[in-house]
Order: sequence, then structure tokens, then C-alpha cells
Amino acid sequence: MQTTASGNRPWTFYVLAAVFILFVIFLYGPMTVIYILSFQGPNGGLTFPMNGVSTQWFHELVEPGRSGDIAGSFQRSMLLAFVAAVLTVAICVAAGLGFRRRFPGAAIIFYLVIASLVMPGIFVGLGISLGFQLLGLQTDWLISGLGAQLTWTLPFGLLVMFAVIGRFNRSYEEAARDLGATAWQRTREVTLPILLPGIIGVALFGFTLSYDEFARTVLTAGSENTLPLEIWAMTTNVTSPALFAVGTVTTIISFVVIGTALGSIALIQRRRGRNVTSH
Amino acid sequence: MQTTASGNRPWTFYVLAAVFILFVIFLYGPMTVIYILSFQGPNGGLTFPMNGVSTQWFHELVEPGRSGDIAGSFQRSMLLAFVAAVLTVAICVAAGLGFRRRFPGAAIIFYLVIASLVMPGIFVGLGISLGFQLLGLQTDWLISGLGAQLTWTLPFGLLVMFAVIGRFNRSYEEAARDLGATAWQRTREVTLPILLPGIIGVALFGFTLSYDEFARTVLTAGSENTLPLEIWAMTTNVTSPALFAVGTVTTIISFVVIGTALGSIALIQRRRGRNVTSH
Amino acid sequence: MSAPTGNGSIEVVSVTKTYHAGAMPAVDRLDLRIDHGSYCCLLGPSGCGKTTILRMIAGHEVPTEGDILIGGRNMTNLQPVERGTAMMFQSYALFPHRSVLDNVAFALKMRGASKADRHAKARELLQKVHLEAFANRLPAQLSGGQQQRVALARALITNPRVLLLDEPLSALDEYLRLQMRGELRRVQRELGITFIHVTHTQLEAIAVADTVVVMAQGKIEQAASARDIFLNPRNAYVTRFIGGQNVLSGAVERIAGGSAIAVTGTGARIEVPLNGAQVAVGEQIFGSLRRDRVAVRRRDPALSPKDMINAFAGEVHAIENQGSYVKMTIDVGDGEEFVANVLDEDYFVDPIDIGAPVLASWPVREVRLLEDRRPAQRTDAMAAAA
Amino acid sequence: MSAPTGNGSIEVVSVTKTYHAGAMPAVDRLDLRIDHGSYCCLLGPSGCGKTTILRMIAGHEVPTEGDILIGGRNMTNLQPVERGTAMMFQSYALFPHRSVLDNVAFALKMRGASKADRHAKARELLQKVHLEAFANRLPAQLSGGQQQRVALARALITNPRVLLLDEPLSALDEYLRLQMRGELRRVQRELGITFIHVTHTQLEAIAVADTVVVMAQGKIEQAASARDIFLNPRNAYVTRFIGGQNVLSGAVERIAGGSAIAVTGTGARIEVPLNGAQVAVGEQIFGSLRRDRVAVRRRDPALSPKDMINAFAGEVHAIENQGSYVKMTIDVGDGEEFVANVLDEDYFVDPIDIGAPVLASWPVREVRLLEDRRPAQRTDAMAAAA
Repeated sequence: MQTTASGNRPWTFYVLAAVFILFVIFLYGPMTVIYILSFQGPNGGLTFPMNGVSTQWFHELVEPGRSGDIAGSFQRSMLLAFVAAVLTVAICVAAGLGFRRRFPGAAIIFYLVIASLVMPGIFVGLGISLGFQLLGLQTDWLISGLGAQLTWTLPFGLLVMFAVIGRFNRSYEEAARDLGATAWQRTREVTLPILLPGIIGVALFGFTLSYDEFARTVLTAGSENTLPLEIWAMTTNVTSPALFAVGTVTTIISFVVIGTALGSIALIQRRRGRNVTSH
Repeated sequence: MQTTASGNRPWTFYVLAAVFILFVIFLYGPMTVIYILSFQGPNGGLTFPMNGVSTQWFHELVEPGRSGDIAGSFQRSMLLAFVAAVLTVAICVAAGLGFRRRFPGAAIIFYLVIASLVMPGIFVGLGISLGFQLLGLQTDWLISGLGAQLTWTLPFGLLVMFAVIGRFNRSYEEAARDLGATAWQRTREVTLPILLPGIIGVALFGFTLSYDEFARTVLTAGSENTLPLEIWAMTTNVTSPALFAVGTVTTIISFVVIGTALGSIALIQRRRGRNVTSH
Repeated sequence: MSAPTGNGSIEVVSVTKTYHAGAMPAVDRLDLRIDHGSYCCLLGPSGCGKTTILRMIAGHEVPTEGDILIGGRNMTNLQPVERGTAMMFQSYALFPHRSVLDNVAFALKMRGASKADRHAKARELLQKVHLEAFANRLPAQLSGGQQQRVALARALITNPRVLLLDEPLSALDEYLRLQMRGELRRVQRELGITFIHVTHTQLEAIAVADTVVVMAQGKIEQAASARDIFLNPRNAYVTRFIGGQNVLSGAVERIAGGSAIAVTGTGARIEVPLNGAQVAVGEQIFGSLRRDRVAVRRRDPALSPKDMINAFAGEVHAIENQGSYVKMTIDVGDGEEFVANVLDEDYFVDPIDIGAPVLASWPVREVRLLEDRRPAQRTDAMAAAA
Repeated sequence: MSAPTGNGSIEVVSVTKTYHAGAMPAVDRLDLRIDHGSYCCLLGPSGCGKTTILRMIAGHEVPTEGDILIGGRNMTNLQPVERGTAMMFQSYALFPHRSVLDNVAFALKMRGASKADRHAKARELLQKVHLEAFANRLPAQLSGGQQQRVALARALITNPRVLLLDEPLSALDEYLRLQMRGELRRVQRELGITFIHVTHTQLEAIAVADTVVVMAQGKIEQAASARDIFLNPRNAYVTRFIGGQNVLSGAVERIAGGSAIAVTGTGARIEVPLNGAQVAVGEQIFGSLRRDRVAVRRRDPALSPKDMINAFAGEVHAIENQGSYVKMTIDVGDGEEFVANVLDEDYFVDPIDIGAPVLASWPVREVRLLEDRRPAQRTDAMAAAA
């Protein structure tokens, strides 16, 4: 099956490869510029040429006050992303398991949740901040900000979870029940471990989408900035390569997060063998 | 299979239902406020009470100059979303079909593309604008803006396409070949029609993600704004309910787009019967 | 740990199961008794309700009406674990994230047994199914046949008095299927507990079961020993489904010497021994005839079979070599499949090919009257005359 | 439109197919000739290379070495459409977005036929498979058996001289499978073209094929008529795979009267007619014995079978009722499965149960020498003495 009669690659293959290489250059070329410039020397500016090499701009990030509140906003964004990921996993897993049994109104709730994916992000933020205002509440990154982000992470998480649970064979649960497991034992000992790769995927989605969120958060974060907001503020205020140092650090963090998540999924899948998820 | 021995719903079901109703209220409550306030009377303000009912703020949107360049930015965003959707579909379908055959370096390119999903959006925009600056080019919404959005829509589209093509049975193509179809006939008469629901899904992703994009676009759009950027500007400048009228209109457009796409997928799937996609 | 293996007799008392209000019931006022220690097969096409019955006995479904008794006790509303039954699922449902040993020990873990205890017992069962060497593997690392044996060990660890098997052989390839069905029978004999085995394959049911229950549309068509089901199917449905016999039918012309002489749709005459049954002249009656009791010989195409009795004229429609016999399907002109299984050494003396005119005949004593009757009908000829 | 059905003979000349450099070849220097107009089954376990051969004949794979000739012409590197072959895929691969009519007409559309022409021809073919009423349905709206017939019509529309069928019955349920295999055979007879049918099911191959090709690990173990394969399997592999016969084996003790007397692993003696074959004393030889030629009777457990010839003492390991006969698996102590198929009326006179001591015997003339040989070995006793 691996090879077919036509041994040569068609010309379309090379066009395609070229498009992808262009894409990678377009995306990673500029990013590479940022990574390089983040090691700009102490007296260097925002563009080439490099004026020596140093890690000074990284040091500046952790010193409060020098380049805005990078350390604080990073902590807030990490905490927010973590809380959003945990809530997304908890709610999506519970919803995925609970909504397998149909009930009146399930379809309406489902469509309302999915529809929130296509609501313009800026307006979701505007609406929530307006709602808080009407109720006389103060917007805060961990309250209204978290809520606004959940309107974005939950629908994605649900889509993934429904896909994962659609392939879950209910006879695993029935077998556990037949062998004397209580509802809680079934969930803990059988269902959740089998769904684990999908759950990690949902957590990854929740974390990444929250960590990177801008449009929904900007009007709902209140007085303290999350990292993307802080960076946005820096792009207009800060004129030192510290801005690029932030880029390098957040990219590394993103890669570590996605690498860990995908790596553990791959590990679990390999351990269980290929053919298990399909039935 | 539809019912199990335990006839009553567990208490967890009700907790879950409550969480979802809260979610829907949290998201749609404020949005509803926006929709209602967009019909504010001619002398009404940005909050309740309603001072009469009118469609005046909708009329204002199409009159240039009154509330910023809403009409122009809307046209730009629609065109941009359309172009992004077409390019995303073209590249993702070609890649999905072309990359079924392994080649050296495929995995690296694949991971580079997917990794761009987790690159912080603000920095992608910053990097691209920096790159244009270094090359002495002008940023423009339909060039650098489109490129920045493609770094976001392409990875999503690819993920969907690989999932769709993973379930595509190659024997359809072999049967077509056996019946005398050329490579082009196979693609046009067999492969693309069978993949159509997935392709519509990719187009939907491309359109929606582009139409709503903010973080990547803000630094790469150049002198003319896309709709989300224009709205963002309005939230700080405009103090009339015209802002809310924009929200109502864009929400309606989003719902029409997603409704059309999901509806046509459902229609195709129903026509072909359930069991077809699975083998 | 090992609870005594109580009485594993099963009584299904007037059970109905309807999934949706207003829909056809999946199981319809069904009564069934299965003796303790017997091997019972529920046999029928998909959708006939056989799996629903199994699941109601297991406690994974609750009857809409009626009762399930196990060992004489009403268990209709009890949880599976309280019933002393164990179920083996169609695709085995082995937990993919647990080792073979932990899969087998699962039920004991749920009952709070210590790790040492449950592993010791699980190893003992793995030894019985000759898989002790695979204790630390994951299910995905086993072949289909090995997975089936792990599922068997896992189900048996609680010493159930009834083992419920849902299509236990359908996930195996043909070769293993033949091998494992003998093994299932052996295990049942050794343990002496009740096995209830759901299948849609006639040969599988007849091969393993003491009692075969043939079902159609939520009802039992016949429940009898495997031998009886094969030799004396009750009606045309069972005869056709079991497949080793032909169905003959005709309108009774006269009754003579304890036999009915009936005229078939093609005008041939058949003799059906009545064994005391009452039939009326004109009534449509049905008979069964073993395929391996039919003799086939070449026929002069000019010969009219009208005045022959217990013989059909026809053409060979299909020939299938089955190794030790040849299956000849003969088109006798009335739409019902008519098959003769001819011993290979007889057939290959003078092989008859597809399309050849033949005469199929049989001894009268091989025909058995079925229960189906259809009242006398005006024939076309009568209608035309009227 | 209808090209003449040329000569559909197939020659596979010394073909090797290796998928990855250095890997085991899927097909290994294989030679095969299939006559025009014959029905050939490629039979073997999964991974034996049978599907690879089919795909190389169809033109969906290119041999690494060797040639494929169709109708005497070398077609090794031609496109499928240039070969005059047509293939029916395992899951039929009907295009889900096209109507039944358009599926059948697809090949003509690709050849540029007008809509009226191709629909007329497609309707004609649908009529042949009795599906004209379903022309406007989508494939998903048809049953499995109907889908198979559409796939058949679609493959036949170009009047191929060779039809290649990849497990054509595996997607059907048991009942339809039995029905459709007879139909395939009939269609092949009617058209008079070559059919090559890949299957892993022995009974299916024997039932439909003129020629059965038994394969293992990329090589042909035996290619012969269905009857020959069943009656005279060449070696132990084929005998075990086909399944209607037992494999006997033993070390030759002496040669007498044209037969070898061999001692089995359990010390029993068997007589194997040599029919002129040369065997040496001490050599391990193998024989086949039809399962339905073995007689089984109860045995006094005290009786020693040591000095008996052509009889095995053992215990009944499994009993399977097969309707018209009973399959008794007997444990004779040497690890090889030994089966006796006893006629039902004989068995049920005095049913022997699992575990009973029995004696299985057979007439010498039913034993056939197989080609396998193993050189004389030092026995354990000799090793112990040394």
C-alpha cells in the first residue's frame, strides 16, 4: 500500500513544498529576527546591526518598573491560563460525559455554546464589561477576564471532547459496572484514564488559547494587564530590545507547554498500542 | 442502548446543567444588552434606559465619516476573510492530499506549522511588521495582514484537514483509477466531492478566524483598519450606540456564515447516509 | 474471596422491553427457562432481541414489564454485581490502560481485595487460560484469541453462576473462531455453570449449545436441544434459518395412509407423513426435508414430472464444493431455495454442471410436517373459472 | 462501446514484490498461470501476499522484479485501464456522492461517453443484477448485498476480460455470504471471463473456484483444482489450512508391501501407502487423513493401544454438533489436533461425551503421503543412552 504504480512525484508536489517553505520563512524569519535581537548588546537598538551580544534585556524583564510590569503580568497570565485550563477540562469532561444521554434542550444549549465561537471577540469583551458596569461590578482579570476567556476556551474544548467521547466505547463502562465498579469507580478507574489523551488535548487548548487571548480580554481585564495586554502596551511605549526578550521567553514557554502535552499524549498512545482508540 | 438500568439522572447532571445555563447567561446576557441598546432611540445614550426605539444607529453605520470608517473596514474584513478562507482551503486541501505520501522532512515542516499555533499572536504580528520594516516594505492589510492571519488559519485548517483525510478511504481513488480516471479526474470527480464536508469546515474556520482576528492583525494591517481594529478604535472614541449597532450586525453575519456552512455539511452528510464517512 | 457458585438457573417471565414509547418492542412478552449448568445459545438475525435479553439478565437493561429470576430469586431490578452473573462483551472491552493482570483482577479490586490477594487469584485464572506469561502485557499487545481468553478470565474471577457471552467469537477470524468455540464449550463443562451465548450464526449455536433458542422479532420461534432444532425445526422460519433442511409446501389434495398428499406451486406432488396431526383438504401445509437426504440424477428434459410423487424436476442453479460434500442448488420453479447436499464421491463420479436438467427425489420418511398452516385459497384456476 | 472481451489468461512470471528495501518480500519469486475463463481463488492467511498479487495484476502495484502477462502480452508497467481488467474492492468503494446509476456509468464517463449512452449501458447492467429499481438511490441507501451487486455491475461495464475480486464477501453477513458466493460463480460462468478472487476462508475458496492457490509468506504452497486441494493436499501446511483432513506424522520404522510403517510421537503405529514414493527408515514422514473417514468407538481405559496399527487411543477433547455430522476433537497426546467427523445418526445412537476414552481408527487406503520430510533424528531415548 505504501507505494503506487506512479513512482515519480507530480509537479504539484514541488509547488506545494515551495508554498510551505515560503510559509515557514514568512512566519519564522521575522520571529528569528526577534529572537536574535533579544540578545542585542547593552547599547544596541531595536533593529540591526547587533551592537554586541548580551542577556541584559532578559535581566531587565525581572526587574520591576524598568519595562513595565512584565513579571507581574506574566504571573497573572500563567495563573489565568492555568485556571482557564483547569475549568475548561473540568467543565468539558463533565459535559462530554453528562451529555451523552440526550435530554430536552440539549441541542439548543449545544448550539448556543458553539455559536459563541463565532461571536466577534471584541464585542464579547465589550458586552461583558458593559454587563459588569450595569451591575455595578468592577472588571478584574481573574473574574470578568476569566469569564470572557472561558467563552472562547469552552467551545473549543467541547468540540474536542465531543470528538474524543464519540469514539469512546461505552462497553468499557458497562464492563466495569458488570465487574462491580460503582459510578465513581467507573469514572476514576476506567473512563478518565481511557480518555486521558483527549483530556490533555483539551487542557492544552484551554491553556494556549487563554495565554494568548487578546480581543476578549482587553476590555475585561480591569486595571491590571495580562501578558499579551502588557506586550501590546510595550509595543507602543517601550523602545528597548526588552520587548524582544519577552518574545523569546514566551515562545520558549509555549513550546515547552505544547511539547510536554503532545509528548505525553504520544507516550500514552504508544503504550496502549495503535488499535485501541478506534474501538 | 438508549437507556440504562439507572433510570434517574444523577445530581451531577443538574450541577452540570446549572453551569451551562450560567455560561449561556454570562455570555448571552451582555450580548443581549448590546443587541437591545443598538435599537436605542435617536437621543438615547450608551446605557439603559432606552430612550425610544429606532434603527438610526444602523443607518449611521453606512454613512461614511459619522462613526469612523465602519463600511470600509467591514468591506476590507469581508474581503480579507474571503481571501484567507480561499487560500486556507486551497493550501490545506493540497497539503492534506499531497502529504499523505511521506517524504523526508515532512514531520519537521508539519511540526513547524503546528507550532505556529502556540506562538504568541502579538509577537507574530510584531515580527512580521519588523520584517517588512527591515526589508523596506509598507505593511498593508491585504499583504502583511493576510500573511499574519494565514499563520493562524493555516495550522487550524491543516489540523482539520488531516483529521478528515485520515478517515478517507484510499480505495475510492484506486477504484476511480481502475475505472480509467486520470489523476485530475480522480481528484475532481471523486476525492474532492467526498471530502467536501471537511473542506467546508476548513473554509468556515478560515473565514471566522480571519474575520475575528485581532492580535496578529493589529501591527500588520498598516494604515487602514479591519473591522475588529475599527471596532477597537470605536470603543475608545465613539460614545454613541452606533458601536452597539456594529455588534448586532457582525453577530448576524457570523451566524449566517456558520449556519450556512454547518447546514450544508449536515445536508451532505444526511444525503449520503450515516455510515459512509466511517469507511 | 470465592463465593459459592449458587444455582444458575434462569427464568425470564413474560418479559417485554420497549425502548421508546410507541415503538415496536425489542422483546415481546417472552418466556424462557434455562436450566442450571446448561449451555444455551440465543440465535437470531440482528434486531431480533437476543442481545436485549442477555443484557436484561445481566442487569444492564431493565425490562419494561415482566421479571428475571436467577436461581429462583427475582433479580429484575438488582445491579449487575448483585446477581452472581458475569458478562463477556462483544469486543471484550478489555481496559486498554491496564495490564492483563490488572484487567483480570479488576473485579476483586472493586470489592476491596488487597493487591496481593487479587493478584494471586488473577494469576491463578491466567494460568487456567494459559496466559500467565502475558500477565504484564497490555491488551493491545495480545492477539484476538488471547484477548478473548483474558476477557474470559476477567469475567470468571468472581465465580459467577451464570456467564453471559455477547457474540464472543465475532471478533475472531474464521480459523480462531472454530478453535475457540470448542474451548468455550470445554470451559463450560469444566465449571458446570450456566452459559448464555448470543450469536447470529446457526452453525456456531448448534455446535456449542445444549439448548438453542431461535428468535425472531422479539419472540421465541423455537427453544430445543441443538439436535432437535436441526432434525425437527418447528416451522418454516426456523427451518430456513437453521439451513440444513429444505422447506416444501403444497395444498393438501387428499389424505391417505397417515400421510397428506399435497400439490406444490409447480404442480408436483409431495407426500407428508402426518404422525397424527390434523390437516384439512385444500389447506396449505409445509414440510422440512434434510438436504443430505435428497438424491439428484440427470433428467431427460422431455420427461414430464407431473405424475411423479416425492420428486422435483428442475435445473441446477449453483454448485458449491464443500469438501466432503457438494451443495447443489436446484431451481425447481417455485421461488423457494431447494438444495441437495451430495456426498463428494457420489457427485464426482459424474459431475452435473450448472444449467443441467435434473430430478431430485427423496424417501418419504425424511419429510416432517411443520406447524405452519395457511387456509385453503381459491386457486388461480378457480378464480378464472368463477 | 463494448470492446471485445479478449483472452483473459494470466501469467505471473517470477514476480517479487518488496515494499521496503531490506524487508521480507511480500511476494517472493512467484510463478502462476491462470487459464482464460477460469475461476481462481488465491487463499491464505492475512499477510501471505495474496492481495499484493491481485493488485499487481490489476496494475495498482508494480512488481519489484518479474513480469505480469495478460492474454499473453506483457502488462507489467501499464496503467490499470490499459489492461482489460477490472477490480472489485473489499468494501466496494462505491462513490458515496453519486447515484447507483452514476456509479455504474463512471468508467464510461471517464472514457468520454455521452450521458445518454452511458446511462443506457448502465441501466442494462443494473438490470442484469436486478437493481434497475434502485438506479437513483445513493449507495448508503442500499443493503450490503445490493452494494456488492452495484460494485459488480460497475466493474463489468467495460467488458473486462479479467475480474479481480478482493475479499468480495467479507463485508456481508454469514447468510448473504453463502448466497452471494453462489451468485459470483454463476456470473463468472455466464460471462465466461477470468475471475481471480482473494479470500482467507477455505470453504469459500473450495466452494467457488476451479483452481485454488494456497499461499504462505509470499509463496505458493499448492495450486490445484478445488477437489484436488481438498483430497490431495500437498503438504502439512495445506492440509492444516484447508482443514478437512488430519495430519499424521511418524518416524519410518520399516517399509512393507508398498507402505511405510511409522511410529508416532506417542508410540502408536501408522501405515502410510507410498504409491511409489521413496522414504528412508528413520525419516519423519507426514500423511493426511480425511476427518470423515475416521471411526470412533469407546475404549476400555485399561487397554493399551501400543500394539495396534492405524488406530489412536485418546480422550474426547471437544464435541461440536454440525447438524448432519458431529465433529469430535480427540486428544491423542501428541499436540496435533485430531478430528473425527461422525455422521449424526451414528453419533447419537450412543453419544460419547467430553473426556471419555475412545479409540479412533481408519482404513489404510484413506491415508495419503504428504511431501514434507524430516531427516532421521536421535530420539530422546537415544540421547539419554548416549
